[in-house]
Amino acid sequence: MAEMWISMGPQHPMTHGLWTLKVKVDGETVVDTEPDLGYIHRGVEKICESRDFTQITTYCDRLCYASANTWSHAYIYAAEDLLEVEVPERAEYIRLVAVELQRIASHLMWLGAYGPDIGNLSVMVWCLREREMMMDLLQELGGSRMHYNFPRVGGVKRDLPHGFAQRARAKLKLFLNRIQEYEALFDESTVFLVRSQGVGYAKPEEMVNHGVTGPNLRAGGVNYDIRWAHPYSVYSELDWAPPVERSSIKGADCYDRYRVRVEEMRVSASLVLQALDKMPGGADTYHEPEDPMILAKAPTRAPEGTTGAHHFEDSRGESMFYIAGGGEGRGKQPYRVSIRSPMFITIPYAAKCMIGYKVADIPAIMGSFDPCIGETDR
Amino acid sequence: MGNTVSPDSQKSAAQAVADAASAIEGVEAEVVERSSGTNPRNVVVVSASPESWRFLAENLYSEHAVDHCSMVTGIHWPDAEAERRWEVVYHLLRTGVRDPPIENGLVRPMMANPTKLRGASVPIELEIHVHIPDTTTPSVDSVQDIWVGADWNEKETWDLVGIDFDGHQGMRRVLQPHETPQGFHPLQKQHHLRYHGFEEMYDDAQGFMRKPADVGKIK
Amino acid sequence: MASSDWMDITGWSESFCSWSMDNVHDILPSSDIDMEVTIPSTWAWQNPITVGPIFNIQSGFASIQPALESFMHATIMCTVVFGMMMTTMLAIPYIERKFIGRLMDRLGATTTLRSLWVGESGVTAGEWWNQLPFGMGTPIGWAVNALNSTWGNSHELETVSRVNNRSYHGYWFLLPGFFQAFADFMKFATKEHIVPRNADKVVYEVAPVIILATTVMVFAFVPFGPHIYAANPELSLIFMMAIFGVAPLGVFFAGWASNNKYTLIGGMRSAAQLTAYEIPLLITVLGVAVLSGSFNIIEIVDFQMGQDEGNVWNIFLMPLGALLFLVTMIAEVERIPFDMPEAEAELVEGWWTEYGGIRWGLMFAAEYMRAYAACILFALFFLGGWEAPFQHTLSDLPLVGGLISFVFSLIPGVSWVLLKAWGLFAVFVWIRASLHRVRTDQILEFGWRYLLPLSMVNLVFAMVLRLMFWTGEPWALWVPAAVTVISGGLFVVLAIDEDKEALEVQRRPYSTQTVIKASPGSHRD
Amino acid sequence: MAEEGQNYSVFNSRMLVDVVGDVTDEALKASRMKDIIGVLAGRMFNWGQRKSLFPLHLGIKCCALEMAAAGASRFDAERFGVFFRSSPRQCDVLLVNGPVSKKFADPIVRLWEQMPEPKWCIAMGECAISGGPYFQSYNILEGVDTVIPVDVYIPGCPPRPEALIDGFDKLRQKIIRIGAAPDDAIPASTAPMIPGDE
Repeated sequence: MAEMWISMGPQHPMTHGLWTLKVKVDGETVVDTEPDLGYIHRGVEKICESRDFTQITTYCDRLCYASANTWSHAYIYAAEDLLEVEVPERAEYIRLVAVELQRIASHLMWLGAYGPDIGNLSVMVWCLREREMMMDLLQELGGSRMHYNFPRVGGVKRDLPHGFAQRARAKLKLFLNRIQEYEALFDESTVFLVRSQGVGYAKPEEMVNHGVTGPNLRAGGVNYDIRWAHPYSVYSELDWAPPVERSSIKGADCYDRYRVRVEEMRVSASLVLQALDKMPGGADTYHEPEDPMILAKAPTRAPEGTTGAHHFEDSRGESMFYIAGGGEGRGKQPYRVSIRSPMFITIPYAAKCMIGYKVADIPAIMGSFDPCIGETDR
Repeated sequence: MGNTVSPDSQKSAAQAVADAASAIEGVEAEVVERSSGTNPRNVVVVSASPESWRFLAENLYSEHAVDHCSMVTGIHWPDAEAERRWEVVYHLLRTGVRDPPIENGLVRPMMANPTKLRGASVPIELEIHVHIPDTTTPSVDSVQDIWVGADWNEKETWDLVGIDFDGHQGMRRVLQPHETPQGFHPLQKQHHLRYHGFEEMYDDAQGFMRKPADVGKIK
Repeated sequence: MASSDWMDITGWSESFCSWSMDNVHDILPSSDIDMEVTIPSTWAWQNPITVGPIFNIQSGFASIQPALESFMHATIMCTVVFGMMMTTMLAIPYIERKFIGRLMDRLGATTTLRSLWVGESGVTAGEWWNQLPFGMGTPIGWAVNALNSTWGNSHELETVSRVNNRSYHGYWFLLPGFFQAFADFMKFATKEHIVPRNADKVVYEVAPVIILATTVMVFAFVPFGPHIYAANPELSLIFMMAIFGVAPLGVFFAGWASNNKYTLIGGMRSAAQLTAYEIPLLITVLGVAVLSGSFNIIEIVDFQMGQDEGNVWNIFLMPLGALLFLVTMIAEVERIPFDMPEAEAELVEGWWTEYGGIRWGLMFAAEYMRAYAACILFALFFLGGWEAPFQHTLSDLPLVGGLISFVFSLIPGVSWVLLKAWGLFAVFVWIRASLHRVRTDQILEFGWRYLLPLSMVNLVFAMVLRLMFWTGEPWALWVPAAVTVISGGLFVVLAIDEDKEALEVQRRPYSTQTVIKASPGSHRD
Repeated sequence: MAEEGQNYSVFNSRMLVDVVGDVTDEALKASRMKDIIGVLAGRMFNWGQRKSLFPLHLGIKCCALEMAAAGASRFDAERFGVFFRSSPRQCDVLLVNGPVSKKFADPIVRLWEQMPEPKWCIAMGECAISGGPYFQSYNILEGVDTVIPVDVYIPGCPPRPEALIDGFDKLRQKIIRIGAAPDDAIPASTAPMIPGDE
């Protein structure tokens, strides 16, 4: 069979979002790949240069739409670094609850999209059913289903609503034994194991050099995690450890990446439960929105020459914001906002991982890296 | 190992790298302590001249095991003084990630204990500013072959900000449409957002005018 | 002796044809018609010429009457079987949509016919019946208003009309969602027909015809009941299997003709997969034929039902054969987990990406027909066709035996066949909801390396069973019991024989044994 | 009825089909049968079209997740015959659920062309209606109707799955009026139907 280029075009069930993967195919085997991104490039960095610091949070919610909270928090930490603001303890705990719930919702969205990639449609509906539970909790915090605009520079917009802790504990308990349902559907089905094990090898050292971090890296048997390497928030007070998967000799494959994310959901659930128990001032007390317990006074102008940068553990890897202060309005608007998207760097690496495998493995490998195109194209 | 890297071990490691880096001519490095909420963070802030940047990068990669290039940012300072018109900011990380050892056919995962990390294995954070004097074609040496992670970030920086990277293979537009006219780099300060004193769509090959009014269109 | 029940459609149609033909024969004039004309001799020719036949319409008709009867009988039977297949097949998409919806914890389609008069959330099509000429619309208007007042918008109860207003929540007894298949098919019929510009036009049009024709032809040999079949040749099993295997040719044509890379790969995959699974399927079916002693499907079922013949369903005699038949049939009709040719994930829609409108609708229906044929065949070969479960044991019960056997005699055989087929289709849907898609080379490897030898073993086992253990009269009870228990035990031992030690040590129990990656590209090993 | 360069004398099936077609059409029209069939069949096929709207499996941005949530078990869109297909040939509704960038303008027009008639377009979310939060961006078109005609707009960023299902309901209302009797039963205003505003 002559080699031919197939373009898995912008609209394609395999791409979770809009991008094109040009694949050179010899029969059923992939010989060469070339990703083509930029189909939903909205120039968020350019728009942020003419927005105030609070207005930018809404744009950061819409970067990676599957995990809106993690991205708006990543931006807010960088903004607090720029404006030098001390965040009260209780606000940090509330932020941790919001971020970890969002991480579970993001992994559920990934697991739901990974099922149909390999051919099982009922997983998508099950995972979205559980994701609705998480979105209900986040809706109580942020007010809307997907984009919450929840953190503020110096704290959070609102305190936990009444009865939130009790509802959260109930839903997380139900969720923890729902995970066994997914594991039964995935781990005990030989078809899934045969389709995902030994497919898409990636060695940890090579991944770090290629800029791949997060669950994809931890699938290779290394426990590197921004939350403990460059600590932020209150992760040091809680008892947790990033899950690590014992990969195969040739490196992490799709099965390991699936295992790591399922474990990570359990770790995030336990983190939320611990945070609700250890919340200073108790999880059931309620403070008014502007209360100093949850929102510190913060300056709104950043003088010329000041900069703020922060690394953050997003559900897909290491996300980062770099903000140079001193824009228009005497510093009310940033001069330059630069966004590091983990998937913008992982997708080309994942495309290289596919070489040598079958056409049917392309969605399995690409899906296991959990691409989210909103953050990739910014 | 539920807790995190101790700040003082990170500070001493950062100080070691800062001293080694400022030993190179054309490079000044110092450790800045930034507190993000509850945890103090020690960042090695380095400002390097364009000529010394490539040597500094190789030195960091080989001697100090800085194995991860987090981000490359290009900034355009049109009204700064002459030799600081363009700036490229590199964010590098030392992650200390090794391939896990293989014992009797099984991989033993490397579970680093954050509290016991000392010296060269403590993860540190670097922020390197490279200022480029005023030219119409700003360019810096590419580090594509040292950290492959920087490859697509360099492509994006050229695409959006217009700073070129010498020695970069396969430089092309990644985010903007392929038929964007040459020399159009939107993040440069002379371009403004629409409705901020700029009415029509940018000069684009596809000729998209503003949205036609809904006159006479039955919905 | 051949099984039979009161619904003897072939008998009725035969008697009807012969009765009507005899009447026609009697009506025809029986006297000879002498149309002989003698032309007297004239100067041009000497002796007189007689022209024109003497014939008798009735005897002429009598000579062609048997052919006419068989032709009429065949037409009637074909229409009856096709009609029965199409009507009973309507349950298949309904089972698929509803059962997969329930497995996915959701409601599935709830479309009903009510929105014809109720309209969409209060918006109706106005008095559309007034557009009909000659005032024909008024009765429709009355009917619509009557239905509206009982089940529609203008119901006096505010809440009822508000709920009805929504017009898509069907009443439970109206089988909500049953008409979704109708709606889909009617929409397919009204879609524009697009042929890709540089597609191979002739082959593009012929491919759906091949698929549909062969799929419908399969039902010619499938008996729905003891006396409900379109054709019953001596070797009906072989005929049917031959025709069943032709449809993949159409699939390959469709894949090739659409001039689209995805469909080309999809078409090639389906060709490779179906050749890999045709052989184990035929060998398994051969095993059934050997065990039941005949190539005629009706005789196979009679052997399973017959008091004096086998009297044991084949599934208890050949559980391995049943499992093999199920797996190969799923691969044959291309349902998940052997769904590679139209794998949404990487081939957009596989071989039928370029088909839209009625051609795609017909191929969609053809795929359901093939799945339905597979279910009926499984019911006929392994589940004793039109015999009610425990039919004879129940009717031999002391007290209620008589009543039960009376009830069984009332129920026609075709209802048992349909119940078993629909139940089996539910198993197909269950498998579809729980398994992932197997990769193409793994499908082929699984087909050649596991299914083929297993079907050989099954064939040998069937021969041994037939020759050594069968003594002419019904099976001794211990034979099927022993076979089922042994194969059940074997299956349990093999299935859960996890490599315990491997799981503890987290060694990878299932690292793929696929063929070493034929990777001309640079593969980092 | 014959293209140029057609040999009139040669009898071919194309000519026969045309002739027969026209004759029967005239006969049906004369005997008003065409109206009867047209009206009755029209209502049935209209019902068929309304009840099975297949949107294209196209996910641009956040609204794609709300589309997936609408397809999942809590807000089951399949109750109303909405079944996601991934090939444009087999779809009737192009559900645009995100911003259309300049790079995606050509592909989305090609998708629209590949869909067979009768087809509709639903602009879901602010980005598809008017460019949304990115309306000032250098790379985003202000709304999908710069490139393709849109039938139903669903506001919201992202609109809730119920709003999406209500959007399909608005589309069904629009379809039911196709070929309906032009009497006063139909609301006169032809303003765009924004779900949730009345």
